[in-house]
Amino acid sequence: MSRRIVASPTSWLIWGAVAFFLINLAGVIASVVVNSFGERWFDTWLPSGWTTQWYATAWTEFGLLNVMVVTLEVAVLVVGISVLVGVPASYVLARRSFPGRRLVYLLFLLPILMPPITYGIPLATVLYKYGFAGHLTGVVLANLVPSIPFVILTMTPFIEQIDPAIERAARMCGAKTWQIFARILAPLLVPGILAASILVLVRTVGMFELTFLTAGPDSQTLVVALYYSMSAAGIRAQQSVDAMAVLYTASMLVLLVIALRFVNPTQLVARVKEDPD
Amino acid sequence: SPNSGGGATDGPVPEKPDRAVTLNVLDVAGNLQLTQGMIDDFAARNKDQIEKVTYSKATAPELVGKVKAQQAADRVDIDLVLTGVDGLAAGIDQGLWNPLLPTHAARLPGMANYLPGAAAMQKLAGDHGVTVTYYPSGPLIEYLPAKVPEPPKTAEALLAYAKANPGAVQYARPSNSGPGRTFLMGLPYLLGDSDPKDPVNGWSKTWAYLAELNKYVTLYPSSTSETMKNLANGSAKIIATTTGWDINPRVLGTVPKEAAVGTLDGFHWVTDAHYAVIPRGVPVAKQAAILNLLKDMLSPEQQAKAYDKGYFYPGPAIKDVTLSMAPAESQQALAEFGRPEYEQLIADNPVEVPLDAKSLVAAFDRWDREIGGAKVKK
Amino acid sequence: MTGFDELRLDGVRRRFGGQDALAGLSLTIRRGEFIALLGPSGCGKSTALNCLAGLLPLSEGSIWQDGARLDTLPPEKRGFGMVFQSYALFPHLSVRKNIAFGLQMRRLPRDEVRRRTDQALSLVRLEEHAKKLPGQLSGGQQQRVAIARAVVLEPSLVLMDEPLSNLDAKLRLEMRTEIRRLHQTLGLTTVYVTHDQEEALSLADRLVVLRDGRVEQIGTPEDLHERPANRHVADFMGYRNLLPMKVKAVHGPVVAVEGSGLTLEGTAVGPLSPGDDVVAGIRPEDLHEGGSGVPVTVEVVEYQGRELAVEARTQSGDAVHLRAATRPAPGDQITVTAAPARVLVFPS
Amino acid sequence: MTGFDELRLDGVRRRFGGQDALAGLSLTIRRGEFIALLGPSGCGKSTALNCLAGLLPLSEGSIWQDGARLDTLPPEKRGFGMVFQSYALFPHLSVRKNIAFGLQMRRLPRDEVRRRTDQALSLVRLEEHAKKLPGQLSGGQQQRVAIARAVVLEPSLVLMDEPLSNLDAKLRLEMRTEIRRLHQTLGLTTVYVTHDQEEALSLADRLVVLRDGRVEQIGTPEDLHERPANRHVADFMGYRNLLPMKVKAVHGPVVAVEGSGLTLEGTAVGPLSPGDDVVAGIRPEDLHEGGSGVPVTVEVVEYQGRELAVEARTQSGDAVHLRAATRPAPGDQITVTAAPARVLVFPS
Amino acid sequence: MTRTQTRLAVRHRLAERGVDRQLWLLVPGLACVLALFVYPFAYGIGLSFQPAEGGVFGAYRAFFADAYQRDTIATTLSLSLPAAILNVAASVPIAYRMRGRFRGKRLLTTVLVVPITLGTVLTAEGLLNYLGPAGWFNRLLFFVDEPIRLTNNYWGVFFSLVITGFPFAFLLILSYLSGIDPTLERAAATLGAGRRQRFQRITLPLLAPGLATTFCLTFVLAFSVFPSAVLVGDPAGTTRVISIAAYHAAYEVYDYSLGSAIAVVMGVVELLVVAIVLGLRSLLYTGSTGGKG
Ligand SMILES: Nc1ncnc2c1ncn2[C@@H]1O[C@H](COP(=O)(O)OP(=O)(O)OP(=O)(O)O)[C@@H](O)[C@H]1O
Ligand SMILES: Nc1ncnc2c1ncn2[C@@H]1O[C@H](COP(=O)(O)OP(=O)(O)OP(=O)(O)O)[C@@H](O)[C@H]1O
Ligand SMILES: [Mg+2]
Ligand SMILES: [Mg+2]
Repeated sequence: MSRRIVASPTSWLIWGAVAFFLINLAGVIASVVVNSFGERWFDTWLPSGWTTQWYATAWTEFGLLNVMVVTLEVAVLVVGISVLVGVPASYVLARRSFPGRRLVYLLFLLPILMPPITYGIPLATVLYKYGFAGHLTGVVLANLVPSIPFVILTMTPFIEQIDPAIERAARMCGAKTWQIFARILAPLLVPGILAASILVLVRTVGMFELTFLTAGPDSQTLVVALYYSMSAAGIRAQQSVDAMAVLYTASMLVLLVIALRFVNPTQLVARVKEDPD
Repeated sequence: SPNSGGGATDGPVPEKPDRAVTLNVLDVAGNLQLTQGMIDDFAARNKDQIEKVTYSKATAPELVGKVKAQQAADRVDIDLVLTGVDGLAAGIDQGLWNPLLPTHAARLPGMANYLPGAAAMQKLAGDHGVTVTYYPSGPLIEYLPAKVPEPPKTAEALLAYAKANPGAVQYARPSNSGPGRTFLMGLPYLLGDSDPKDPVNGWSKTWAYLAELNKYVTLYPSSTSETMKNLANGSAKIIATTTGWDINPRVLGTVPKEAAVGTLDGFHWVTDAHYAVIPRGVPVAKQAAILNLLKDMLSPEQQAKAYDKGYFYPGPAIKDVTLSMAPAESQQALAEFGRPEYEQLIADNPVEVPLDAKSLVAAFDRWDREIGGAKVKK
Repeated sequence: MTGFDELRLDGVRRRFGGQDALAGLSLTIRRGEFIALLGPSGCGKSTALNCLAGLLPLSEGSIWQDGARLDTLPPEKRGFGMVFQSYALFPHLSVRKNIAFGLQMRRLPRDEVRRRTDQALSLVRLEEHAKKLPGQLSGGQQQRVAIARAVVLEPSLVLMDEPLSNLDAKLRLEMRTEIRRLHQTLGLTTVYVTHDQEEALSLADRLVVLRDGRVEQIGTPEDLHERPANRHVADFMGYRNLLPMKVKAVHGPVVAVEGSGLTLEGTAVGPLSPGDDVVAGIRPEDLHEGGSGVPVTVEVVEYQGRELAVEARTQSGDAVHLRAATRPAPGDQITVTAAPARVLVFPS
Repeated sequence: MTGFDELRLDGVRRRFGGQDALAGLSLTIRRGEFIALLGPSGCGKSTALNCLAGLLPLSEGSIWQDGARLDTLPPEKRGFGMVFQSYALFPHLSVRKNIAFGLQMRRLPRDEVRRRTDQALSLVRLEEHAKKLPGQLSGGQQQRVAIARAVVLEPSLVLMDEPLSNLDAKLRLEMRTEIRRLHQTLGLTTVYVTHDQEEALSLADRLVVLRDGRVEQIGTPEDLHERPANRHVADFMGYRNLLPMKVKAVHGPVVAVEGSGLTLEGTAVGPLSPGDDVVAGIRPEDLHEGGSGVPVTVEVVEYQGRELAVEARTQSGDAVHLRAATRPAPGDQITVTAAPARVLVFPS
Repeated sequence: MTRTQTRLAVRHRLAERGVDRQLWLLVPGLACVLALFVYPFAYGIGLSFQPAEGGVFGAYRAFFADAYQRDTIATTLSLSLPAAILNVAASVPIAYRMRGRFRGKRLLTTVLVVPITLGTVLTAEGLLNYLGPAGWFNRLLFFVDEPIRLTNNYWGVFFSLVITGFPFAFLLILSYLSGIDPTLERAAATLGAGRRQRFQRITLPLLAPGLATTFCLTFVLAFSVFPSAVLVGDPAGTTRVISIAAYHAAYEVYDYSLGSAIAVVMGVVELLVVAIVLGLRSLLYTGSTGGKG
C-alpha cells in the first residue's frame, strides 16, 4: 500500500530472480560485444587483443550500407502504410458496434496469432506468382500482414480512451470528418501512433521469416543479411557476424529507448490508473 | 516480356550485348569470396558489356523456390547463380537452368583445361553448369598438437579415441556443414562400404560406425564455425575439417595458428566445386555478357584469384595455375598459414565426386533420423 | 445569428436495435425559448438532443426549421452549438484555440476570428486563462470554455446535455445562474437536458418531461410543479410521498381517499369515482406535523438547515416523508395532516 | 462488535512531497457517533479517511483507540469497514460473495458466513440480486452492496468516502435516508466524507469542516448552520451572499455595516471595531424583498418550485442573491432587507 | 422524392444497426488482411491437398504416418508451452511489484524490455558464447568438473525463447495490471485481507483474462520458433520443431504440398491451444476492472 519497498522474503526472491536474469542477460550481450571487438579469443576470459576491423569487414562484406538503406525503406513504408490503414480501422473498431464486429476483430487478430511461417510460405508463393516478391514491394506487403493487426491492436485501446464527445463537439463546431481526423484525433493520438509505429518498426526490422521468404537480391533487410551471414555457405569470421549483430541491436535499442520516452509501457493495452500513493 | 533488362530470352545468343547490361548475381555457395574479384575485374574492363553488377547471397535451399517462382511469374531477375552441387542438382531436377553446353562449349575454351577432379565435378553438372572453382575438400581431422599429441591415424583409432575421450570428437550436423558432409561422404571409402554412392543400401558399415561414434559425441553443432570455436576453446579436441576450413579460419583468427590436420589411412578425397548457372528466362543479351564473363573467369590469371586466403584451398579449377600467379595478399596468407603437405596429399590420394543431390538428401535425412535424432530417444 | 422563428420536431423517433429510445417526440421550439428536457436516466433525453443536433440519424419523423427540412442535414451544416456533459474540450488546444475552432472551421478571416474569440472570452470572463490548456482549468472554468465555444458561433440553437452534472453543489448553483444570464443576455434559443428537476425548474421557460422515450408532460415550470399530469411526473417533481390508496368519495374536484394507513382529502387529477385505486402524491413540505391528523411513528430524522426532514411509518407500515420544525426523536408518535389542495390524487 | 469507547486522532498530519494534504487533525470520535468530514475538493478529506483506515501511513501524529495505539497497524488489522466513493466492488465476485468476502477473510465457519451474509443482504434489501455481478446492478444497488460489505463485519467504525456522489439527485436523497437508517439501526460509529453540506447537515451528529488540510470548525449541524466560525465555513454553509463591507458602528453584538452598495445591521462573529474591513454573510433565504431596504436591480430570476431565486445587482455593481415569492422581471428595481440576527459579520 | 425517401429509410434502418458510411474506414485494412493473409492461407491449404502422390490427404498422411515428422508437434509443444508458461508466470510477480510510482521505474522497465531489441542472431550468438563450454558462465562455475551443457540442446532454445518472450509478456502484463483499479485491493485490505489474500483473491482473478491473452501471444511467439531452434538448438534431435520440418519439406525436399500441409498442421495445433486457453478465459470474469464493476 505504501511506497516502502518491504523487504519480505518473497520480494527478496523476486528481485533476486530479476537480478539473476539481468546479470545473465548482460553476460549474453556482453559476450557478443566483446567478441566483436576481439582479435582472437580462445580459451580465456577476454580476447587477446582489441580491434574494430570486424566492423569494417562486416560493413563491406555484407554491403551493410545498402542493407541499412533497404531496411530503413522497408521499415518506413511498412510503418507508414500500416498506420494509414490500421488507424482508421481501429477507430471504427473502437467506436462502433455493427453486425460482424467480432468477426472482423478476429480476422484482424488472426495474423498475429498465427506463426509467420504457417502463412509465410503460401504468402511468398502467392506473391511470387503475382510478381510482387523478390523486391521491395513483396517485402513490404509481407510485412504488412502482421503489422496492420498490430497497429489495430495497440491503437484500439488508445482510441477508446478518447472521449467520443470530443469528436461530436468538433462536429458541432462545423468540422467535417477529415477535419476531425486531421485536427482533433491525429494530435490526440500522436503518442499512441508513435508508440505503435515504433513497435511496428522494431517488429518489422526484426521480422525474419516473412522478409526471408520474400526478399530479393536488392531487398534484403538487416536481419536477413544477418541470418545469411550465420547460416549461408562459406567461411566467415565469427567476430564480424557478431559485429553485425551488435550494429543491429544498437539501432533497435535506440528506437526502443525513443519509443519508451514517448509512451508509458503500461499504456499498451489498458488505460492507466496509477496507484495514488 | 516483362523480365528485367528486357529483350528476347531465347534464340541465338549474340557475341556481345548491344549495350551494357546489369547483372544480378546470386551466390548460394559462398563462392563470391573467391570470384567476386574476377567478376569485378571483368566488369571494369568491359564497360561496354556490363554496366553494373549486383550481388546477393542466399542459402541454397531457398534458391529453387525463388527461381521457380520468378520463372512462373515470368519475371526472372537473377541472371547468374553461383552454386554448389546441391543447388545445381535441385535446379536441374526442376528444369530451372538454361542448358549452356554443348551449344556454347566453343565460347568457353577454359573448360578444356580442367583439373581431373574438376572435370569429374563438371560431369555432375551435365549441360547446365560451368565449374568455376574446385577443391578436393576432405575429409581431414583437425586438432591442437598440444592437446592431442598422438592423433588417430585410422577410422578405428578415431573411434577408439572418441571412446576414451567422450565428447572430444566433434563434427557439425552434415546438412548444415561442408566438413560435416564431407566426413559423412568420406566414411564409406575409409570403411570399405559396398557402394559408397548409395547411402541407403550401400553404407551399412558407415551407419554402424556413426551410430557407435554417436555414443561418444555429446553434440552436433549447427555450423562448422561452432566446431572451430570449440576446437579453439578446448571443449572439442578433434573435429572434422577440409582444406579450406583448415586454412581460412586460422587466417581469420577463429582457430589458433598452431592447429594441425591429420588424415585417416586409406581416405579418398571427396571433392567439391562451385558452378555458374544461368536460369531460364534470362535475356540473350545478358547471356552473352555472362558467357564472356565465364570465359574470362576460366583464364589462368583470373583463376589464380581463387587461392584467396585458403578459403577453398587450393581453389582453381584449371590446370597450371600456381600460387605465384595469385595476388600478393593470397600468397602472403598462404605462406604463413598454408600447409605444404597438401600438395603431396592431393597428389597421392584418390579423388571421388560427392553424392548426387537426391542421395545426399537421403543421407542427411537418415543421419538426422538415426544419428542426430537418436539423442531424443536416449 | 441566422436564426429561425420556429423549430418543429414532428414525431421524432429513434430506435436502437429494435428498442425505442425515443418514441415520437413532437415539439415546437420558438425563437429565444429555453426548453428543458427532463427525465430519469435512460429516458431518451440525450437521444433527443443528439437527434436534434444531427449526431444521430432519426428512425422516423422529421425536423423542420421554418418550413425547411433539417433532419437530412449533417450536424456541421445545421449551425447549432452544443455544450457537452463532460465539456468535451479539445485537450490539446488552448482555451483560445478551443473557442476559435468553430470559427476557423467556417474559414472566417483571421481578424474576425480573433475579434469574436476575444468577445466570447470576455463574455465568460476567462481573458486571463486564454493561453491555458483545458487540463489546467477548474471544473467551472472548463464549463465556461465549453459554453463560450458553443456560443461564439452565434448558433441559432444551443443544445446542452447535462452541462452541470459534473460540478459540485456550490459550483452547480453558480453556473446555473451563469447559464441563465447568458441566455438572457444573448437571447439564445436553448434546449437543455437534465435529470435534476430543480435545475430544470429554475432555468427553463418550458419543460418536457420524458419517460421511457415518451413525452409525459410539456409545460411551464409552474404547470409541472403545481399540476403534474400523472404520478410519474409528480414523482419526478418532488412529490416524494406517493401512496397507494382507494377513493372513498368524490366531491367535485375534491376526493376523499383512504389507504396506506392514512385518510386524506385531495384534488383529483382526472376523473375518478369511488372505489378506484389511486395514488396520492404529497410533497414532504406539504405534509405537516401536528393537528388532528393521522398518527405515524418517526423513524429517521435529518437536519436540513432551517428544517428537519422526517421519515415516518404509518400504521400500515408505509413510509411517509415530511418536514418538521422541531426535532422529534426516532420512535416518537406524531400526527400528520395535509391541505387538500396540496394533495394530488392520480389514477393508478 | 468489538467496539471502542473513544477513538482519538492526535495531530494527524500527512504530507505529499513536501505539501501538507492534512495539517494536524485532532479529533475524538465517540462510540455510535456519526461524524461528517466536510470541505471543498482537495481539502484533505479523503486523506484523513485513508489515514484513519490505515491505507496511508501518517507523516506525524498518532491515532489511539481507547489508549491502544492504532496508527502502526495495517488496515486489515484495524477492523474498520470502508465504503469507497467508487464502491470498489470486486467485479468478478457476485453480490453475495462480495459481501461474504470479509467474513471469509476472518475464517468464520461457513454457516455463520452464510447467516450473516443473508442478514446483510436483507438489511440492504438485495436478496433477489444476490447472484448478480456488480456490473449488472444499477448505481444505487451497487452502493447498497458496498455498504453491506462494510457493515457485515460489524466493524467498530465505518468509513465512507463520498458514497453518494456518483448517484443522481433522487437516488441520492433515498440513499441518504438509507444510510441514516442503517446507522440508527445498527448503532454504527461512522465517519463520513462529503463535499455536499446538505448531505453533511442531514446525516451527521457532528461536522468537521476542513479547508486546505486544516480544521476550520468542528460542531453540531446546528452550530455550523447557525454560527459558522468564519467566512469560509459560512461560504460552505450556504451563506451565498458574502459581501465585503466596513464597520460603521458597534452596539454590543450588533454592528452596523456599509459597503457593496448596501447598509445593514448584523451580528458580529468575533470582536470588531468601527472602521474594520468585514465580510457580511447572508443566506439568500434571509434576504427579503420589500420593506424600506436598499434598492437593487433584478438581473436573473429562477423558478424553484414554491419560490423564485433572484440574482440582483446593488448600485455598486455587486451581485446579491435572494428569494422572492412573486416573479419580478429582469431589470426591475426592488428593495431588500435582512433581519440583523440573520446577518453574520466576519472579520475579513 | 419517394426514391430518396426509401433510400433514406434504408439508410436509417442500417444506421440503427450501426452500419453507416464510417465503416468504409475498415475497408483498406480488411482488404489487406483478406488479400495478404486469408487468400494465401487458403491457397496454402489448397496446396496441401494437392500432393504429388497419395490422394487428397496424402501430404497429411505422410506427415502423420512418419513418427519422426509427427513427433515434431510434441517437440514444439514441449518447448513452447513451458517457455510461455515461464514467461507469463515470471512476469506476474515482477509486474505486480512494479505497479505504482517509484524512482527508477522507467529505467527498470526499459532494462527489462531491452531483450526485444536483441534479435535472434545476437541472442543465439550470445548464448553460444556465454553459455558455451568455455563461456563466462561455465568459467564462473569452475568448481563444477564438467562444463554444464546449456547450448545446442533443449536448454539453449529454451533460454532464447525466454529472452525474447519475456519482455513481451512482461510489458503486456504490466499494462493489464495497471488497468486494475488499485482501490479494489485497498477495499480488500479494509475487509481484513492480507497481502497474499489480496493478491490471490482479488488481483489474480482480475488479471487472469489478461494472463490468458498474454499466454496466447507468447505461446504463438514460442511455437513458431525457427532460427534459434537451428542456431542454438539440436535441429536434428531434441529441438527439431515443426517449423524446421515445414522448412525442410518445402525448401530442401521441394515437396511444397507437404510443406503446406505441415504449415497447416502447425496452425491447427496452435489455434487449438489458443482456443483452449481462450475458452477457459471466457469462463473467467472479463470486463471493466474499475471500482464500479
Ligand atoms: N448507442 C446505443 N445503442 C443502444 N442503445 C442505446 C444507445 N444509446 C442509447 N441507448 C439506449 O437508449 C435509451 C435512451 O438513452 P439516452 O442516452 O438518451 O438516455 P438519457 O436520458 O440521456 O440518460 P442519462 O440521463 O443516463 O444520460 C437507453 O435505454 C439507452 O440504453
Ligand atoms: N498521492 C498523492 N500525491 C500527491 N498529492 C496528493 C496525493 N493524494 C492527495 N494529494 C493532495 O492532497 C490534497 C488533499 O487530497 P484529498 O484527496 O484528501 O482531497 P479531498 O478532500 O478528498 O478532495 P476531493 O473532494 O476532490 O476528493 C490535495 O491537494 C491533493 O492534490
Ligand atoms: Mg444522457
Ligand atoms: Mg476525496
